[in-house]
Amino acid sequence: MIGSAVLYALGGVALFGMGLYALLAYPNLLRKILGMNVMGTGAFTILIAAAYRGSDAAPDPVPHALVITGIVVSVCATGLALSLAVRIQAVTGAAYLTPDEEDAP
Amino acid sequence: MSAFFQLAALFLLLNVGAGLLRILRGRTTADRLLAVQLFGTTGTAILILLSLATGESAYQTIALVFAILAGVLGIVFARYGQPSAPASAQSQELKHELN
Amino acid sequence: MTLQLAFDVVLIVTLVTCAWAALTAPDLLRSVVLFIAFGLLLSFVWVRLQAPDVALAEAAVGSGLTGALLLSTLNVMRQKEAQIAQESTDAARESESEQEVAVAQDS
Amino acid sequence: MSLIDLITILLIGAGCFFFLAGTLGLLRLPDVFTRSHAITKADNVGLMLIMLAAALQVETWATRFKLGLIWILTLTASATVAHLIGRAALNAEQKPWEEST
Repeated sequence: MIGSAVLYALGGVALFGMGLYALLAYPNLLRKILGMNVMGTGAFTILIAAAYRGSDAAPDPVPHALVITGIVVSVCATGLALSLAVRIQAVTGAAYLTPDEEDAP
Repeated sequence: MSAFFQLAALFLLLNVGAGLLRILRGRTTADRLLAVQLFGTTGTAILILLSLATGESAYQTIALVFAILAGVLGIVFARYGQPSAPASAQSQELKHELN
Repeated sequence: MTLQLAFDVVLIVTLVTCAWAALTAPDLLRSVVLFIAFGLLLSFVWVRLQAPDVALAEAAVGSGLTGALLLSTLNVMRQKEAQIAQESTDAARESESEQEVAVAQDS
Repeated sequence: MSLIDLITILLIGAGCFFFLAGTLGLLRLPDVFTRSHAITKADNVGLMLIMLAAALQVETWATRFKLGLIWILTLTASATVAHLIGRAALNAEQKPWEEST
């Protein structure tokens, strides 16, 4: 009998893998940022599932504090990444990463 | 009684899943916005039912936040979500290549 | 007990489907809409794992604020993209008309 | 089972029916305007019925006040958003659906 916390932790692992795939596979910067967010969400889900101790016991408070801090930090990081993406598009004219001049064949 | 509340919450969650189908299939942006609106309303109802099932009153506060959020998100969407600039056919093609 | 397990399974399947659709949607605006829906579903996960504090933070900050940021950035980037496309077509038209003038002068 | 529990079950059942009607409308109706009609009306009535059932079950008046506040907020937000979405769809020159004869 698998407990529901284990199911949620497995879902978190799947979310992490999907976010990593999107981060690596798509060239568009906005999509990379979305992938990074989904990756972080997967990690949060694993942490909260680890803190769960059954439906009638109080859960472990330390991972909860970690995750709340993590959510706020990830919003700040997303804002910074988005403003960098807008700047990259303004300078290079493209919303995706282009190779450096000396790297180009 | 608690089992009945759980059953109703499960039913409403299945409704949310059907709304997800509309987001996936929806032809225009406005259709997707309406589906997000459905998520807000149904989510509020699910949280109320879960708070009845477990007797935890903190969930009602989350329902309140959902209700506020649905309105704010809808207004932000209506302001920013429409394709605004006269995008030419060429830039549309470019977009499909890059995404 | 089994009812709760059914709720969990449906929730996880919907969540993972929503995340996959958000990451692979062909249109970026659809991606952002699906990402906001994903955030709302995620706060159900945290309600089920007895973390209402985290669910509150996720609904307000993770879904609402991030969604608004993503939408406004998408708007800015699309306007810039349309501007660049407009400039390139203008430049092409100008060079064409210059060529026509040159051809007219030759003949 | 007391009378209050019976009324609660009836109200929640009716609320679930209205939510089902709203979702079916979202999936089956032909265009944005008819879909927004289904969403804004059916779902808000369903939410109201579930709120009434919850108000029968909770103990304090403060909680009932909070539930009423949630319902009024949802009602205002959905009316506003439906209006904005409909206007944006009209501005994007979507023609309302007409029955083909």
